[in-house]
Amino acid sequence: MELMVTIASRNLEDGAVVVVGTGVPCAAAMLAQMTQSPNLTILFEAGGIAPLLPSMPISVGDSRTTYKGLKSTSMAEIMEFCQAGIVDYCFLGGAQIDQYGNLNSTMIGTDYNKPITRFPGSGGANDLASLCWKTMVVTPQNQKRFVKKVDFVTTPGYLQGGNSRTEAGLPVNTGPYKVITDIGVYGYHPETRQMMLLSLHPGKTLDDVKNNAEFEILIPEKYEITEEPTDFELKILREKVDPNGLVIGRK
Amino acid sequence: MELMVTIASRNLEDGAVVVVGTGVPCAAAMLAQMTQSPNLTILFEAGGIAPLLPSMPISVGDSRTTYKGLKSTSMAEIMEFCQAGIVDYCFLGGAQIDQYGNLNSTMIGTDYNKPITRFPGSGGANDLASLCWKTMVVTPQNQKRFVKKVDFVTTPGYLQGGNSRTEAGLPVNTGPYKVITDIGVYGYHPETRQMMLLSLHPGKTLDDVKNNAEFEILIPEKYEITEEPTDFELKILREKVDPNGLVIGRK
Amino acid sequence: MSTKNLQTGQGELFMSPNVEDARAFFHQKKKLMTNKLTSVKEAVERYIHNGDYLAIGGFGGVRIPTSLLHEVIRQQKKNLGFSGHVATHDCQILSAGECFNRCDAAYIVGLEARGLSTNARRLFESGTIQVTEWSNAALSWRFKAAAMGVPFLPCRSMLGTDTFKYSAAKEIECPFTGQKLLAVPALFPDVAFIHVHRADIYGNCQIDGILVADDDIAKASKHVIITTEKIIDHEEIRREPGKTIIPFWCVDAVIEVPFGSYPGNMPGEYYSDEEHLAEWLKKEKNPEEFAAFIRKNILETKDFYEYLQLNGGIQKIQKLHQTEHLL
Amino acid sequence: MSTKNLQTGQGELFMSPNVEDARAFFHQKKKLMTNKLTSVKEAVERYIHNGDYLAIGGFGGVRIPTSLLHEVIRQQKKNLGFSGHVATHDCQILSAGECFNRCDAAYIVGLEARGLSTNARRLFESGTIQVTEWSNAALSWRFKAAAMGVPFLPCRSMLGTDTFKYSAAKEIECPFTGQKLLAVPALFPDVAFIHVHRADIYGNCQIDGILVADDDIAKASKHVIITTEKIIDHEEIRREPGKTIIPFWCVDAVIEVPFGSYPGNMPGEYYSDEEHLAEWLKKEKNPEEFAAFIRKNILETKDFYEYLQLNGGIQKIQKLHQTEHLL
Repeated sequence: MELMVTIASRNLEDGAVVVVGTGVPCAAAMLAQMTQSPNLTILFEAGGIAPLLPSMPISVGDSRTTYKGLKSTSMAEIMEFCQAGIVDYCFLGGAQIDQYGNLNSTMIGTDYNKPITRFPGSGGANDLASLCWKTMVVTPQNQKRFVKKVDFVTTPGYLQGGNSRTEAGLPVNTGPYKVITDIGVYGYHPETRQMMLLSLHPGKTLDDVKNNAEFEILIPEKYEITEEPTDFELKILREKVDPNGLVIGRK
Repeated sequence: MELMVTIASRNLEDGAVVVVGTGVPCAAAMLAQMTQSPNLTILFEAGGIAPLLPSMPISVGDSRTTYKGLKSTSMAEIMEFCQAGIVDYCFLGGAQIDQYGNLNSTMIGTDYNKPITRFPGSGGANDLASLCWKTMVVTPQNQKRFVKKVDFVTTPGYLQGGNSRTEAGLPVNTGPYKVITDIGVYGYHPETRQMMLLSLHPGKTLDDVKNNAEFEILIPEKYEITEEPTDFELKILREKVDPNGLVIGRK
Repeated sequence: MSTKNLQTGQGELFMSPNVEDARAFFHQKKKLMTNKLTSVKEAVERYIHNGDYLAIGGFGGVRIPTSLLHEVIRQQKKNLGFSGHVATHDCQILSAGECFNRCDAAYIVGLEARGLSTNARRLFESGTIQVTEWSNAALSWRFKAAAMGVPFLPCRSMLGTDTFKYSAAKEIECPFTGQKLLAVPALFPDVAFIHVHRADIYGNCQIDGILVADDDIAKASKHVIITTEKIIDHEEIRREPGKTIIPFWCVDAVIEVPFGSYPGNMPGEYYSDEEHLAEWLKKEKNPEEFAAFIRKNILETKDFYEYLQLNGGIQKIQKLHQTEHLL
Repeated sequence: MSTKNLQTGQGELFMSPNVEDARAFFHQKKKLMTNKLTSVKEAVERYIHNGDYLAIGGFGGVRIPTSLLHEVIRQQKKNLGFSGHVATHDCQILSAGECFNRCDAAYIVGLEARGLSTNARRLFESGTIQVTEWSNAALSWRFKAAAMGVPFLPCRSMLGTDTFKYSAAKEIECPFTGQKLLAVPALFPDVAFIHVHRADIYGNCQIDGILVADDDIAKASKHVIITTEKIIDHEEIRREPGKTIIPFWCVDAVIEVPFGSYPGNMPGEYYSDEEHLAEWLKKEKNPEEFAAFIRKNILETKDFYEYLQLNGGIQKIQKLHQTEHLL
């Protein structure tokens, strides 16, 4: 988990704007702010803008999300900032993800009217993935989650691949950017938009990549080995970002 | 002028919501509030809501319009309250008015691209007359103002009469309500929507009505003689509403 | 600029976006500044009828009108509809009472990082609740459309997904750019429950911190019931007009309910009671235990004060106040 | 639900409502909290180019960015476009400099109850200015559409009138109700000038009293230049996040200009200088006298301080402060 949070944080460059939820995304954004990106602007979909987070919020709307913030507002205004093109990154998860980065957080089953398992639904996920420039997903990787076909496309990735996302009317040049799992980091093929290995975590193998996904993940000729968190990153993460181990686990 | 302000004020019943501008409308609303309608809610299109007006504002946006007000907001929100059906009355004027209550405050001339005289344009007039329930016009009456055809329909009255206003897409059951002039008070025929005499001011004649309009004003069999301002109304108007005679004239 | 291939969501549109009807309603609604103080019991009796459609302010576990939601269960209101606009603990309460049969769902059955509600899921998996899907922004914009007095707003969410397919939104083409957009219909709830920091007796309200969608919900809803941490003098409202979020004419009833967002967070006042919220989730795992829990905490309490008392009273609130202020 | 007989305004659409282009612009715009303090002269040199389209905050004679408007004349910027969203004294200043050749007009050439500007009318009657008509609300909603990131908003104004005929709006049919609505296109100005009460050096701004449309204008505009009565510590902004109207990332330049709305009203600070505004109107009646007046007050002053000094300096401001506070 420390590795995943650290990788996520490294993707948030200084001067970027990111919408985060609770948990891993929030920890990653805090870590980025305390390391390479002091000028990272953190938004929360419920209306909090750029707080000086004193600790991890439990809710995307709790009072931590406006603590010494720059502005407190409405959910509509946050979403409109996303729609206007202000927001670089969002972080999402989900019960299922497919090869085009489509996410399911609505239901398991084949009959919408009688789901086997009902999940919360989109929340703001569909909006953020539609409207922000780059969607990052942080998730454990296994065959139950990395599926050929999600039971319900709650949140758009590249839809059916190729140009289908833009053709659906979603903003141009937006879409899934990276998927960070316990096995590796993935991007998407620039044309087919299929998921593609970018780097393998130390100790993991290509078989781990393949055996933990129902669909074929593209393996390019060249891929990297993920850089482990530095001592500095770990120190900040453990001591400042998440001293109670809410995200990275209690010691 | 005192008569016109007083008549206007009498039309504002307790519990009503009115959007006013500077001058006569504001004086009428203040007078109503100090007489029969203590619960009159006064809005200003620039964003002021229900101030305790310490004196007449010079601008629809000046700080008097939020003095001890209930809320200060944006122009969009005021207009949206109108659009949502909250606002009973608006008051308008204009350089020209026709028999259907259409108003011109944009230009005199026949070539839009080269007006003989350019006026300010709609401002909020078109919006208020489109979106509030009842439009009241307070204006001096003469042949130059009461014209067969306005040079430019800045602000909708009943358009071409009959159902044309609703057919144009404007909110149903809205439109011109009364015209208060120095000669009489006019309403509109319930079907044809032509301007129609409701009451004649004391000392004025039907000839005054006719000779001061290019178009035919309907004269019903029964019309009233306008009740003069009471001593109480005049006292409040002169001493409290407009002690400096900005609207009613300096003594 | 063709109009070909424009899709329509197949979900049920529970509430009409007809703005002429809404205008007529708001026209006749009284706009006098009268004393609107009442009790939770009376407000729910008077304004909530079986079958009504409900909007709930706040953010699920933040600034929520808990006392009103409990009373809805206590009075056994049925067949309600509601908008699940980040409905977390509020959805959990209404599910405990099985008070609703339809839902515009953006976020339901979960409590964010805290986990999922077993009982709410059971209900939503039973097939007895009619659900239409939306996103959070879509519901925000549906309230905003209603607040603005227009029958729809265009946006760029939900396109291309099953969330759209099971919504009641429609694709449209922009008259200027020809691009595909999503139109979301105005949502005019029958009743809104909103908890605020401060209100006067006429219903002029101040809210600290995030608004979520409550400014728009108050304007969109036919009736609005306010619970407030504190009643303040009318003069306080007029001292800072820039702070007024909800004006009096939107509001039908005002009830002073101190600590009224408990066990949720009230920004600047008290943090959420995570122990008690965890207890809810734990009890839900056993239907009998949960039923007893709801009896004890809601059905057999006569009001919100008893509920607070049962769960720690003033001392608990003081502790949550300290947590809120990082003490 | 037919699409027959839908009309389009015949006015020129000066600015593209293309949201993809706007998104791309806002994407690449830097969002670092850097010190943005500069001078009026530098800000106008750097951000205003001949031909640019300008939006001006405030309400004509209330909370207006006078110093920037004077500098536009001083630097003889030409062929500007601007949105006449209750443009009163601001329109009068730009007309004095003959700086523009096109205008989205909702309210121009007048000064509300004060009368009409002879000089601005002369310009608008000359046939050299291209004008497209709008209403105040239409322009407000055009800014709001841009701020929201959608290419248009539906509304119910302007229908059936010549104001619509000479606008660039379009009639549409509601996809839900079938009713006729008006679509107004998003307006993304090149530059906005906004005067505020308080800002930090990064451009986080607080405004007291009415906002007019400035929250939306700041989000809609590609570049935003802020003049502020006072620079305040960044910590002050963080002390009350609910008071921030404009966030730093919208803003390109910040200039401290005390009394910067003079001769306009600054809510809570000073009232408008009605004598001086009457002098403008009077001088305009004689073109030669007016040219001399503009030379003396603007062209031959090196900055806004000289203008203030010429018209009564601190003593005048103190008097207007007293008028504002009803003393």
